[in-house]
Amino acid sequence: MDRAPGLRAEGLGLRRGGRRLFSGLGFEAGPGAALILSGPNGSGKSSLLRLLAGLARPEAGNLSWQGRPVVDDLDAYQASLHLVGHQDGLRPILTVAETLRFWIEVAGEAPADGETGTAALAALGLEALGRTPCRLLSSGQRRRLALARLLTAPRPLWLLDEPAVGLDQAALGLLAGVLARHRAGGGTIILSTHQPLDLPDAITLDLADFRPALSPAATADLVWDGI
Amino acid sequence: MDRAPGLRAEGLGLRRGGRRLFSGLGFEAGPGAALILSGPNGSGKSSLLRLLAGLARPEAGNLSWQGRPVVDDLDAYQASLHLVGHQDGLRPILTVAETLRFWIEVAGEAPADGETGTAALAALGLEALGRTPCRLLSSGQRRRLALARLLTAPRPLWLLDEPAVGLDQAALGLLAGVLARHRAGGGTIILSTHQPLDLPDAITLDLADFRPALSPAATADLVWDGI
Amino acid sequence: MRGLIALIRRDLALALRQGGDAAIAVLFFVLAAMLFAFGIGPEPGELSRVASGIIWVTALLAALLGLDRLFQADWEDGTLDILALSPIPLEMVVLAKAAAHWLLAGLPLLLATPLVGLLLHLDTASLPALIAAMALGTPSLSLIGTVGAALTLGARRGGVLVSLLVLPLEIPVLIFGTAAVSAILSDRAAATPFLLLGAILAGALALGPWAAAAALRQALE
Amino acid sequence: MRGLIALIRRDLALALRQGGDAAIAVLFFVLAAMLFAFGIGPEPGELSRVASGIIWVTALLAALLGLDRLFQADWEDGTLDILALSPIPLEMVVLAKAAAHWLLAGLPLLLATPLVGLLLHLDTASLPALIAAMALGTPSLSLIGTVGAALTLGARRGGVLVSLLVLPLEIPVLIFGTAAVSAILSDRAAATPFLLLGAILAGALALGPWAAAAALRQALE
Amino acid sequence: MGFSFHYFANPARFMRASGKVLPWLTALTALCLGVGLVGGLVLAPPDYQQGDTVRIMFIHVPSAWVGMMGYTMLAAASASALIWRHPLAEVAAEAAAPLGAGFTLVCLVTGSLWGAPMWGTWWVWDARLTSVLILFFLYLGYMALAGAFDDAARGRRAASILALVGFVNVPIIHYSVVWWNTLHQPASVMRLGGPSIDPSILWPLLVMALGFTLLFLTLWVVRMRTALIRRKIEALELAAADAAGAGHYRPVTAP
Amino acid sequence: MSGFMHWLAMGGYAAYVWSAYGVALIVLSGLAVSAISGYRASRRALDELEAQGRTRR
Ligand code: HEM
Ligand SMILES: Nc1ncnc2c1ncn2[C@@H]1O[C@H](COP(=O)(O)OP(=O)(O)OP(=O)(O)O)[C@@H](O)[C@H]1O
Ligand SMILES: Nc1ncnc2c1ncn2[C@@H]1O[C@H](COP(=O)(O)OP(=O)(O)OP(=O)(O)O)[C@@H](O)[C@H]1O
Ligand SMILES: [Mg+2]
Ligand SMILES: [Mg+2]
Repeated sequence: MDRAPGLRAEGLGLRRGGRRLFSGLGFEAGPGAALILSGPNGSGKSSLLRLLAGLARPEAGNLSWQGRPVVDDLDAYQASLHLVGHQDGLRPILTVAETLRFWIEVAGEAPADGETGTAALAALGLEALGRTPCRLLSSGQRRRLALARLLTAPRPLWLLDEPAVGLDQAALGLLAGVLARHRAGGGTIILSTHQPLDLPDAITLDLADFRPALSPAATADLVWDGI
Repeated sequence: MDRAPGLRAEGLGLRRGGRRLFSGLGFEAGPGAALILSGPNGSGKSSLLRLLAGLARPEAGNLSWQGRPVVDDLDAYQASLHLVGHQDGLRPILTVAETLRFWIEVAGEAPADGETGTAALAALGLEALGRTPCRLLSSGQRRRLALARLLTAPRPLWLLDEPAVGLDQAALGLLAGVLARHRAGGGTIILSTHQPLDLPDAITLDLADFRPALSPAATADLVWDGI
Repeated sequence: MRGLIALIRRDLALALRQGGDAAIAVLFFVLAAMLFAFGIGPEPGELSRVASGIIWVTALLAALLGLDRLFQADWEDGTLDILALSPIPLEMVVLAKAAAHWLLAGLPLLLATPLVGLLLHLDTASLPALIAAMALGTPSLSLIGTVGAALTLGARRGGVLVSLLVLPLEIPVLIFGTAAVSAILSDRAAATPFLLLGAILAGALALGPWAAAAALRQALE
Repeated sequence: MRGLIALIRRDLALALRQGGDAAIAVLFFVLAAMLFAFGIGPEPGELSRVASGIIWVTALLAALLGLDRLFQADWEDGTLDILALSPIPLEMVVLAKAAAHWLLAGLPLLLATPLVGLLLHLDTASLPALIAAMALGTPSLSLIGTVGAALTLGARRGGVLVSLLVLPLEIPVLIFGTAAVSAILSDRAAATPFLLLGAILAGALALGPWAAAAALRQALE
Repeated sequence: MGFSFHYFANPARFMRASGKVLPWLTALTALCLGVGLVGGLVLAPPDYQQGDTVRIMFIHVPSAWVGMMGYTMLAAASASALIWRHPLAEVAAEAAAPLGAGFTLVCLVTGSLWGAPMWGTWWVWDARLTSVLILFFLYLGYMALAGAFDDAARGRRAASILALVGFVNVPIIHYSVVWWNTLHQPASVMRLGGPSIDPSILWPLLVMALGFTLLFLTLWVVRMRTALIRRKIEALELAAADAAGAGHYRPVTAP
Repeated sequence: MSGFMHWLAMGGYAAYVWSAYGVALIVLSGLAVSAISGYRASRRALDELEAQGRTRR
């Protein structure tokens, strides 16, 4: 295991509620790489992303970042990634600008000046909404704002769970641009999606290939029998 | 405006937080028709769907169902439609089967037997998950379940807000089938979406075309002339 | 009708599955009463004088807790849309909610009152009157609470705002509730407070569902 | 550090924007105290005897309300994920939450105590002791409450469950708090209860954040 | 439904009319209050049993009446606001609440200032005092609720419903002295069979009552005018925001 | 003059009577001041806006 840059997974296995979602999953994603997680509903994309973010423990296998196992220094690893999940972390009463400002300050890297914020908003076409309370945002606007968090602090590794959900054509274009710039800057992107995205030469990882022999449906019943 | 069947809207205008989202919007959707609402994020698709469901009051224009204005008998009208919005109405602790059963009983038409439920589940490929608590569902599984509500009670008018979000290929196929059967049975479908859907000869209504000409708020303060 | 039963059953199922809600409400009731036993000091004399009052107040507060949740979850996850569009009139939905709330936060307290009375050295003579009064009063609390919950739906900081709105409206219940007990003790004409409690309940039944339903319609718009 | 301040500022902004949270918490405090005044009956003598106990209990309950919301919202909308992945250690996050909670639910009560004391005919001699004791006690309440909130995270009906968990832990604060007052009155050696309150605070400061952070990690997995 | 034209026209008409009336209203208010004060503080004789404390009555009772009247107004305005969604009614309700709360507060404070010498205590938990305190909290609740939503319209409607529900308290206040045996005076002015107060005390009381009522009306009109202007400003700012190219919703009450 | 003093004394109840009138004065004039100043402020704001030529159309 020489100091291979980027993220490297070997023989990852994950069990959710007593059911094994996938096993023997491995990949390697270096700087500038984009890895697309595909697979049917319930195949474990979101779970895998949380696992990769170090929020959940794998059942088997190991995960290394910049050649070092992430468990060795979890905090340092987590400080070098962004996770944008299904929930967007918006608070109804706070305005768009305030939300972004809070994210910037918590990320604690960029100075909490307006610039970073406005830049991030502009990058996703939200300039006009700075003073709108999040409660009033439409679904697509919410998604855009959630994605704007990626630009609040420079982090090499981006983990995105279905980033394109609910975005209109214009927003899809903006997103593609943001992702391209991140990769050009040597960043790594791992995302799950069901709809085709404009990601030049991205590797695709189909979780269906790592599904354990026993059909999940069958085990599912076994699991819930106990309850 | 003699007893035209189906849903007919004339000169609809909607105001949100003191601002006009659209005005002069009109359409006619008869039995078997499918109307696709398109438009950029924030153009008012979701708001329009809630308006069509009689949950919000239009600022102007009128809406008639089977040739009768819906306001005449709102309850009867609402009892003849299904609305599936962004929120899926799932409660984390209830199992999939329980949730569906509750919907059936509330809809109050079909007898609360298992059949309707199992049929609905099967139609969206959720058979295996009947006893899974909703808390554990993946985003796509949640969406499938939300859509299963359409089959809990026969209603001629379906209002769907981005039904395809988060669905995998298989689910998209199932959804297309469900929609086709509904139309074949003389049902009407009005849905909003950003991604292409398999809906033969559907009419598309782009909300961008109904943006008010002069600045949305301008109309708002005609009120205050002379103050 | 079947819809109503379904609604109540669902609420009960949710509550009970969520770690025995009823049991917890009762436990809160008992614990709070115990707190007073501590706060006020052990002398039985002191306690028994204030016991019935404390029981009423604790019951009221127990019924208050979690009130803001009554519609919140249904509203956020869209269930309320479904109910509003269902054939069941919204007033009925409210009534079902209130009924479920009483079954979970009112009835158990009623059953626990004798025990709590013991804790607080309540003199046994007044126990029947107290329980009767609570049986008549707690449903009003649930109904009034339902209105408050519906009004603050989507409000910033519903949790505390709802108590601010509901407490003043519930004070009369408390007054007559305690009056009923003391009337029995000082065997004055005990009928009046009970009648007034009944009147309040009637009023709440007539006004509550209407007001709450109106508020819910506002929230959905 | 700037992260911490940002956290506290955000919580305060949220609360205050939400219709004057602090003001409302105080109002609840006053209202509840009023309730007891009714429940217990008009005679000033009765009241003043139990006043300090009632004030402590009401403060405790007021500090309890909305506790379940402390992490709930952040957890449901994913903010907690963001915080867990941020450079700020989770223990610090908890501390910030507790601080914000005290500023909103503890400090205002402290300031309102004189007024409430008036309502309940508290004899003025004991007022300073009471306030001092509360100043020492309420931070512990916030810290303990934070742990409870973290533990009940994910139990949807947290509102009541959290009080069930927290109340027993907070009883000692109540006991020594009231003891401090009565000690002053019966000018016994008043130091001890204050020392004990201080000890509790120290313990809560040492244990609370750690325990809460652990609970949060569980909730996120 | 939708907005008929009178919906738009009326606020402007109100502004014009109220503009004309306001000066006269103000003058009349000042006159009544002046006369009432002289009558109450100087001309009226001390009560044979209550001594000079009876002079507190000349502010206590009118403020009590206006506090109750204010809530009645609030409820009425709220009802019409709910039914017809008329902006003027909404504005009227909003504007009435703080005024009513103020007068009620005066009633409470003067009452307990009167109670100290007469009853020997500042406060007792009897029905009259309690129901007035509840009235005060209802006012506060109305204001808190109205301001508790970031969609102002929704806040207004929710608060209106509360105002209607809370109205049951007003008759309770009036009859509390009848229904419960309390320390507090029974009705001696507003009662069947005419007032039972000595004329020398009655006339200043009535003049003060009129003065307080007029004061309420004057301030009410002023606050309504203010609210209407605020709304126009909001509308203009919205328009400006759009002109600036913000094609989206922007909160009219931005911090 | 003593008559004036006697009047001020309010038959021994001066503290209560005058503080009652004082409180009334403070609260009510507070209401008046807030109402009027609020009106002035919003008027000014509106005039400024219209001075900037911001009108409806
Ligand atoms: C905080 C204490 C008090 C409160 C909240 C209060 C409240 C009220 C209210 C609401 C009214 C109007 C009732 C109606 O017309 O429907 C009233 C009237 C009156 N109050 Fe008080 N009061 C208080 C204390 C007192 C005291 C201490 C006295 C005298 C000893 C007093 C004497 C009167 C009198 C004479 C009236 C006029 C009764 C009538 O003619 O209708 N009040 N008070
Ligand atoms: N209650 C409200 N008050 C004020 N403005 C609102 C409210 N609800 C929504 N809006 C605004 O109305 C606009 C339309 O929202 P809506 O959700 O209908 O858009 P949409 O077409 O569904 O967008 P998307 O495609 O992203 O779902 C948005 O700009 C939103 O900010
Ligand atoms: N906490 C949990 N306990 C038990 N099972 C879980 C838990 N969370 C998720 N699951 C199950 O794990 C499976 C994978 O969930 P996950 O959300 O990762 O799927 P997904 O690939 O993201 O699907 P989708 O494409 O619909 O988002 C689902 O079948 C779900 O039921
Ligand atoms: Mg997923
Ligand atoms: Mg939408």
